[in-house]
Amino acid sequence: MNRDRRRRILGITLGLGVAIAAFGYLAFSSVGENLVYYWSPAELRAEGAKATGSIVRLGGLVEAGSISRDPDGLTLSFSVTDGEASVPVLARAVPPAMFREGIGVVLEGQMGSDGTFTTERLMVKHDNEYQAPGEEEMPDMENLIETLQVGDGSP
Amino acid sequence: MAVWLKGPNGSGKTTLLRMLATLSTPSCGTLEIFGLDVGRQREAIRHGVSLVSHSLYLYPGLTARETLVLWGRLGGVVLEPESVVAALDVVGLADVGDRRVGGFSAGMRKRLALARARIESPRLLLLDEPFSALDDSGCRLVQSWVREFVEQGGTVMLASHDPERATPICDWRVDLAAGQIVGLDRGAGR
Amino acid sequence: MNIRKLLVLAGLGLAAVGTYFGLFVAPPERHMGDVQRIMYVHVPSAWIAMLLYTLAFGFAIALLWSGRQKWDDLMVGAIEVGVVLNALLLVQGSLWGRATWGVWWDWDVRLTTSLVMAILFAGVLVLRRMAPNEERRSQWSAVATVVAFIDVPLVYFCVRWWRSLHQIQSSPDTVDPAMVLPLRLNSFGLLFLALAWMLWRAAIERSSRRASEVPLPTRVAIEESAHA
Amino acid sequence: MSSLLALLSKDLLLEWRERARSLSVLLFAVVTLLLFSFALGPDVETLREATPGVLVLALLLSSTLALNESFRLEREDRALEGLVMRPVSLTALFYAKASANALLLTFLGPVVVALAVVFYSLEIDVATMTRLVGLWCLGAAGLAAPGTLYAAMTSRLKSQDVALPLLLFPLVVPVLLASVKAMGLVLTGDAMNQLRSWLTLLLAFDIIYWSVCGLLFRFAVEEGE
Repeated sequence: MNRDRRRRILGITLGLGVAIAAFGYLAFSSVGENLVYYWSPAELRAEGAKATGSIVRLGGLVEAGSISRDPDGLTLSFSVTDGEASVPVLARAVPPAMFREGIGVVLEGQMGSDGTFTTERLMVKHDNEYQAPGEEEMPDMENLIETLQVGDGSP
Repeated sequence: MAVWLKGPNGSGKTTLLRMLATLSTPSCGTLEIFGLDVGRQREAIRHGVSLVSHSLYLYPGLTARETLVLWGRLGGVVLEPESVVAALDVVGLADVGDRRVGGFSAGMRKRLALARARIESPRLLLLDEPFSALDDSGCRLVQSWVREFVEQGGTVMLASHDPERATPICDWRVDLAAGQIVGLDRGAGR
Repeated sequence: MNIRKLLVLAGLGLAAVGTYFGLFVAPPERHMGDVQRIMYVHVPSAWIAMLLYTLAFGFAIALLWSGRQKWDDLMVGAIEVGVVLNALLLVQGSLWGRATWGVWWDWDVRLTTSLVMAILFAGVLVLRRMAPNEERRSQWSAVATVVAFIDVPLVYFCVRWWRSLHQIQSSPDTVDPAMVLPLRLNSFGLLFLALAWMLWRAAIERSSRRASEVPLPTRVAIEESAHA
Repeated sequence: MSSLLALLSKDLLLEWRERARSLSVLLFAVVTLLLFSFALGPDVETLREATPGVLVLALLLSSTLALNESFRLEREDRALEGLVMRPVSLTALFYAKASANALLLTFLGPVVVALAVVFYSLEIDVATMTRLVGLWCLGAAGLAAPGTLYAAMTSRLKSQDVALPLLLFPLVVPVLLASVKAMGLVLTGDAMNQLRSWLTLLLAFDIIYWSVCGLLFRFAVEEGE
């Protein structure tokens, strides 16, 4: 009986050990760094022809001074950069309040053959920093409220 | 010794047998078999107990022979082909050893289950309605086998509604009613 | 005054102060503005939901190890409250996401695993209703809880493993000190409330279990005397 | 260990004897492929892009069928109770059953992948097909372990056909996700060397499920069965 018990405890330890080891490997090895959810502009460029045509995701920072709005207010063009490469983007989407120069964005759309990325789904990626505004940069509340009210047909 | 559990339907015969087989736990009190506690030392008890109940635990897709071989292997015993044939022969299934259990009649299935319980060589044999579904020769087989088993030092507990068949082979009779033992008697036959 | 009432009072107090600080004292976030204030409920919901699942996991292990029903009461309490907070978490996240990312929902890993987490633990509750008897019910729930718990570390780590839309965990270093205080107050407030709720739920479970254990004739007698 | 092999060979033998049933699982997987080709339209390009997802869904849907079946045999004449009485180690019982289920699903792999190549006019070579089948097998293993655990519980229920998918599907999301991604990379090319990472993730989850579910099985079926 004692032997049975010891064998059971051994089994439990072994099973748990294996499971925890597998989880630990996932958590602390570099596996995850490779599991890309979006491509950076450099990666998109490196893909070359393969990236054109199908729906892909592009992530990066909005390049300073590149934002220009179309007069009709529906189209937005800017460039996305990761420091290495930069991709011009044509977005037919209402940008969220946080959209501005230098912020991270994730775009879902297509790379055209002319090298322009067109998207209808524009997401702003926020980092894990939360800071109070500086002296003269109170957030633009009106713009924000407007954004929340505009339905843009996205699911 | 052999004990006959007697009582009307619903008096707790099957429940008692299942508790002895460690398949149900008593809702209160303690139960010890071979000096081992049913609640905690189930596995050790099961090594020494065999149960033939209403469900016969047979796979319809296996042949009679395969069933016995499988049960042997599960107990860590490799059965020689001859001993399998012998075991089937005792219960009168030698001719159909290579037929699938799915095609067996209720009586044949019962015989196979009995043969299987026998190769398990238990210390405590629990039989729930062993005579049901069996023909005359089958019943006589069970009777002689129970006596043989008892003489070799084993213990049998059987639940039955058939006094003619149960009385002659049992040393004790336990009367059950509504979950209580209402009578304990030397078997009339012995 | 019993411990549950104490927890509720402490929780309500902390949450009230925390909410006041969160809404009126803490500054709006530099880029997100007032929308960011949803963090003061969103982040505590996530923390406490995961904490409750972890507790449920612990109770499940204890149940399987000891076979005592009392762990089942606590386990079901932890899971139910956890699922409610998890659902709130998803709704709050969706609102916040619409305001900052620009979408209500996205099949991002963090969002997906959080949704899966809710479904898994809700599944445990579904399984409970299906179980044929009480002993099976507690054992099955414990088994399902342990398996479902595999998803919880995944929710936590996935933002580090994948490049996701959801930001990685913030720490006091990355959050303005003025925002840390309401966050902490609300977290403890919610923690106390959730614990009280869990204990209450466990007490109900225990009473109903005891009630079903009373033999039928006695129960009838009790019911009859109650009607008389 | 010896009882594990005895149980596994019993399961495989029964599977073989009841070929018609295993065949119905295969048929189900094939029908899934067909249904998706109807749903996604005649556009070959769309079908090609959806292939990894469709393959994994075919695996998932046919697995519930196979898993429900695998315990029906044990419940029919309460054979499971007989095994428990023998007594057979429940851990051995779990690993035998899970292996039998994984093997059955594995055998579907080559057929389903080959049919997908035909139906969806994939232009791939044998090496790619082999890799797809390999990924199918890893996915099958990841489904078989938790599937066997849950099927043991739900096989006692009248509503088992609903209960099993409801409980199992969310659980295996990591495995499904990793399989789909890895298959996609195999099919469309792996420009950034991500295949290895997804494979590691898939393997890690296979290992986690096989060990954790093995520990828990004894609580899912016990005495009184």
